[in-house]
Amino acid sequence: MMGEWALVLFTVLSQMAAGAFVSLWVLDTVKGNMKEATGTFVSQGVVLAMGLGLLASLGHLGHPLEAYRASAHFGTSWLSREVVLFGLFFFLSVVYYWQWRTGGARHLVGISGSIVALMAVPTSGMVYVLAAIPAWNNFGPVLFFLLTAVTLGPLYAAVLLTIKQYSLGKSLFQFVIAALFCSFMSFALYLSLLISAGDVTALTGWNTMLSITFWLRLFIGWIAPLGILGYVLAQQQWHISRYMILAFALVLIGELLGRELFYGSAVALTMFGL
Amino acid sequence: MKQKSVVSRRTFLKGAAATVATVSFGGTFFDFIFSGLSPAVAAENSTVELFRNACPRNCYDTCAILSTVQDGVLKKVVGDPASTYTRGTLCAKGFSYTRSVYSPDRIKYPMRQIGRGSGNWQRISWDEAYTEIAQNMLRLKREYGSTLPICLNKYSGNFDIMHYGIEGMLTSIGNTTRATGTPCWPAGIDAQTFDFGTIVCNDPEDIVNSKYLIIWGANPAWCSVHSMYFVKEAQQRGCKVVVIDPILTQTASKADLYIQIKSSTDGALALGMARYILDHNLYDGEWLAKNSKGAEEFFSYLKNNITLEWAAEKTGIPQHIIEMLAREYATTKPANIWIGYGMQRHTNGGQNVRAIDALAAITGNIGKSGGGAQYAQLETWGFKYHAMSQSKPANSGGKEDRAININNFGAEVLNAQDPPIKMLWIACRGPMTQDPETAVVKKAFEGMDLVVTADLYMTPTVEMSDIVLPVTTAFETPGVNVSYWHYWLSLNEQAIKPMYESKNDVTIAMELSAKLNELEQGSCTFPTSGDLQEWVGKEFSEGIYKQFGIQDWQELKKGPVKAKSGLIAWQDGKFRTPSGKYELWSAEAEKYGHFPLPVYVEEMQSTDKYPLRCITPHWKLSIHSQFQNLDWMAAVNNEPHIEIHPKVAAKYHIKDNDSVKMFNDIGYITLPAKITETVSPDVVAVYETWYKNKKFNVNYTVKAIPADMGKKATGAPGIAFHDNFVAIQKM
Amino acid sequence: MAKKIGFLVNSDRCIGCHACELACKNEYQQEPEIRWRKVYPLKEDSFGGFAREFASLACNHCEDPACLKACPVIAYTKREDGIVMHSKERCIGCKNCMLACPYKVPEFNQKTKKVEKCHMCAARQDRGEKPACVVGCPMEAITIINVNDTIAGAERSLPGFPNAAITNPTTRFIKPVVGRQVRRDA
Amino acid sequence: MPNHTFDRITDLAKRYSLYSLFKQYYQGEWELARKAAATIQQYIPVNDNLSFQQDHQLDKAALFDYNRLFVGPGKLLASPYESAYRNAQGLVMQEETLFVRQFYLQAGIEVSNKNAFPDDHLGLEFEFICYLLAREGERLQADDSSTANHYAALYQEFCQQHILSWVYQHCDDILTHGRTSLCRDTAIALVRFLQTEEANFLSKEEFV
Repeated sequence: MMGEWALVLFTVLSQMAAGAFVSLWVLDTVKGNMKEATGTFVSQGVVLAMGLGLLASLGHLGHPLEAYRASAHFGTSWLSREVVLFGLFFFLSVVYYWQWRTGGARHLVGISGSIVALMAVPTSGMVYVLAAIPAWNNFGPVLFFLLTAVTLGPLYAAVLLTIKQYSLGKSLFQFVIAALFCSFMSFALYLSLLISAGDVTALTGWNTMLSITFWLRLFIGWIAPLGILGYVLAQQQWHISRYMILAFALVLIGELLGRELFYGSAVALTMFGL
Repeated sequence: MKQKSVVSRRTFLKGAAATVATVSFGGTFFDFIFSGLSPAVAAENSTVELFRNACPRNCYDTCAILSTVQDGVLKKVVGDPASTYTRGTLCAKGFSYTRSVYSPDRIKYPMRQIGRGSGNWQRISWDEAYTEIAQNMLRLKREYGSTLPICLNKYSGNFDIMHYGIEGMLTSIGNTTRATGTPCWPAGIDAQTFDFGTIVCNDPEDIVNSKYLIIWGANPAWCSVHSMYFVKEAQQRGCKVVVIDPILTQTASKADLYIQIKSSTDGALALGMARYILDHNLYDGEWLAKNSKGAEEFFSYLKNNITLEWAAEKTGIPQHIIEMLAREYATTKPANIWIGYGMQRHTNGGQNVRAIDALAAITGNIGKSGGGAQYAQLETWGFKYHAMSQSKPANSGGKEDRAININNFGAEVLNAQDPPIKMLWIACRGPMTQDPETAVVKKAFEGMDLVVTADLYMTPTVEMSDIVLPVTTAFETPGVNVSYWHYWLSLNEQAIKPMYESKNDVTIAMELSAKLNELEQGSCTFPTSGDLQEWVGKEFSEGIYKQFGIQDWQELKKGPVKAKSGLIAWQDGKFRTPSGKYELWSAEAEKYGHFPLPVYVEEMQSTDKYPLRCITPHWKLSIHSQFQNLDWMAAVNNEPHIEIHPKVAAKYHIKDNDSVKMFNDIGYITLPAKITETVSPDVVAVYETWYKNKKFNVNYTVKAIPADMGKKATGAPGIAFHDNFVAIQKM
Repeated sequence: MAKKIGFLVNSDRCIGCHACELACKNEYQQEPEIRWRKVYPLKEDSFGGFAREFASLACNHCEDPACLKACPVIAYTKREDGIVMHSKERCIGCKNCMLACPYKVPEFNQKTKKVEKCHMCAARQDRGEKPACVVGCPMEAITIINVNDTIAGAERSLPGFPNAAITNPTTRFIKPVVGRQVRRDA
Repeated sequence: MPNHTFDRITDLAKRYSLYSLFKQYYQGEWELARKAAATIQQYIPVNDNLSFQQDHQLDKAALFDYNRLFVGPGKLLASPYESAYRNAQGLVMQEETLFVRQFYLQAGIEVSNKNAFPDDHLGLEFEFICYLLAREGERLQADDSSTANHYAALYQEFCQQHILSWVYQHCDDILTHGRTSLCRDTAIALVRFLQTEEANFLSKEEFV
């Protein structure tokens, strides 16, 4: 229905940035052994991803230069809330990066950034929960946006960390595998719900099932990375960085395809069958 | 190609400068002389004016229009509230006029095609166009001793009274050949001419007084939108509206009772009803005795030849329904029948209309408000036809004009002998889209020395012409319009200047006459000058002034006016038949080779090879080849379709929107299917219109089969458009 | 309580002639693909028997408009009389309202890169005139009503019209009545 | 007269002569248009092998090509009206045509057969430019540089607001639909000429 490249990029990149920020903060507080250079690098990656996302979102607007006004309707518009929260998150991620760089007290910014991130992603999902589009008028958008953050975020953080020779523990791998598996299962559940719901919603379900993008997304986004990470865990070779980079690349492509599917296949309520 | 390689300024100009010096421009560097522009006259502030216009199209409603013009630009059009028939509204087509006047596709200049059909056009001046046309006309006159080789094909593209000046132009050069007759309604006119003496209908606003209204083979919801308001009003006042039509049309969808009769068997239904009325003594013997001739013969025909079982079998309508219909019609007074034009486009169309007229007669429903057998009226057309009535030059040769049948145009042009037809003048007409047997028409065009077409757009007819002359729309030229249905008279003022180099058809006649006389003095009697407004004024007759209760036509600038009298057909009981009575028995009909009585004539049947009847009614978003080419219409719909019954579709494995090929022995079309229950299993419906960038023309499959009547009143029989039998297959 | 106005679409009177749609375009001379009012064909068998029925719909000026809620720049405002106005100046062309509206009313204008929709001819109504579609309809099938009045036969929906509970549209419908039909389906 | 003014006048004269050639090409009858095209292609060498020479002998083909692109009677393949590129369906006499009319009015100019010939025809727009350049030249010769600069500013504004916003696309259409090199080469010449004018505006802005 609305295969908008700008929104696909914005949502996937912003969720990735949010997930990475939280991962970084968790590792930093739980482990606490991260060198400032590594932290700076990772937080810089987060800022970059978020910045790119915001830039991409302008491509979707008829009048990008006036995007700043999009926060005006915070009261009722989920889109305004998304703009405010991700704007705030972006600001906090910059501050967090600055504190990493200058060795400042980053703990408070870390917590507040993570909280804002965890609020921003579902908010972004809520924009699409619309009665006018039955296929989206459910838990789907919020859940899948969160799952993107939870799978892609840690992977992105992990890649940045391995570049800085930070030794990743097993727990991160287990976490990502669990997240990927959860994402796969919930999409399967969501799809079956759609198809059984009938008329317009079912149409969306079938649109999804019958499109090549879905099958590509299935292999690239879930099966391949799960296979690789499973192998890495089995061989206990989580320190070898190229597996991590490969997994990240696959999940990134998978998420982009999945989001394209999300926008492309949804069928709105029809007017008298038209 | 838009590579942005910026040649640096210096190198470029150095190159150019070298050559500039060699070629001088004469005078100083800046001897600027205006060609298209000029110093602005005092910048007057923005002016908004309202003009009275009238829609001159071939349509029952002929709406009065109010155009808003700002600084000489037409901004919008609305219906003129002054008319109680159109009540301040237009229709979808009327509202799109701004897109027609300012369409980028309008033909702007006279152009000459080098190689007919080649697509290679050359712009010529009006003078060059007139010169070539005049030289051709004079050459033909010399070669053949008369101007009969010149043939005019003009009909309903513009029914503005001034446009009869086109016929006048041809008359003014001598005896010429004329495509005579009309593809539209001739059989019905002849039928009512035999019955009543001519066609007269009640004022459609009188429909509200009917208590029983049968709309028989007409679809006003598409073709006379404003009449439907009065049909609805009648319904609200308790009138029962019955629609009889082979197709469940838009009008049928609004009926209290819809009867899906087998196409072309309407006469059988009418005669069946008449028989019932006779048997149950429901006829108006007194009215018949006083006003009709031939009642006994008609009744004996009914008794001996017509049974209700036969009528039911013939029409596919259950007998009890025919009986109910006859009883209700005969006993509810006043009862009104509206006879449609589609219904008479059959090989037995005229006879069917006579049978239906007979129903109105035997029940005494004639000459009454709310009653009658409505078909059409030409009572309000009593103009002087000043522009048309010209005198023939003395030496023009030939005895009189030669008529060929407009409904078999291609074949008759090809077969015309001594003299053969060598030149065509096409105006207000599109033979290549509207005529049957398009291939034959194309062959006729190819055999011409010169084809001149006056038109607004690049139609298939213009593609087959040598010279195209750009003409004005209704908003660019004065005129006057009346309707063949309602009783209003509307002036058409010139709201804006003619666009580009377009001219009114009368201006073309005047200027061509000037050129003809320049080349050969006295070869054309058409006046060579005159103000178009004055031409309009000269069209008005005393009769019109009396009928509409005005002293001078300028009063129409204050708004349209309605006829003051004659609003109920035949109220005075004076029928214009030889006997002065309603003629159930018509000697005149016999004279023209028809049965004197409205007997039933067998309808054309489908064949095994071509089992489906293809009915080609008007399309709701166009009038023949007009309007559907406009962008606003294309935004609503830009695709023809063929309506097929689900049972038939299933038999050919056709699903909704599948591409279907419809064909018979003379042609085929391919178009998407629309599966619908609104057609019967033995009928498919394809609506005739012209899509500007589609190779769609349903007339590829239509043969030039003549309707039974039309010769007496219109000079040639009609076309049995709906006796077109086809087969379909999934593409 | 202020008079709330809305469209009454009488599909029994409507003959699907598209005059309303073109009257609107003629009034505002829009680009072809911009259709503030559209005449929708209804399913043939929705009202018993088979018939060509239509519903002419523009903006439904809803009681709680989804477009107004979704718009991030507050380009939509609902007037006292109920008309939902769209501000061309504020709109940034984010098309969120196009997603949110269950009736696909807001349209994206490629030239202005903004959304636009029917405003029930607010300016005309303020001048005491009726909207162009109401004046242009030959069958008087579209009228402006006070939504609080009870009108005989007026319903909140038609078969195929998206669920009115979502945004509570002010448009009211009168169902077409299909007469007796003697058809030859054998 | 200081020589930099002299330079400006000769430069102006060259541009004026080219614009009036393009005006004739778009506005003149076919004979005039053909001559103008030939002269243009001498000034702005389009392609080295001077292929346009023999092409002009195929007069008829070039004529039909010219009419199919700009004149009619069918749908114009490279419509010479600004509105064809500025509103979706290319309707004339809408706001696009009237914007051009406003601009002409600013300079005290209007179309002589107003409302019959749409103001935004390329032939008329080029004529308007010739008018502006002629007035600029004439004012320079009378040493009244302030008015001259006013006309130069009007010319630049008209070019940027109107000509440059659609004529490239127009030339693109000519190159896609044009069959003969006469029309195609003139289009290439027009693009090159306008590109130098555009560059001229940019360079002027830099040091002003």
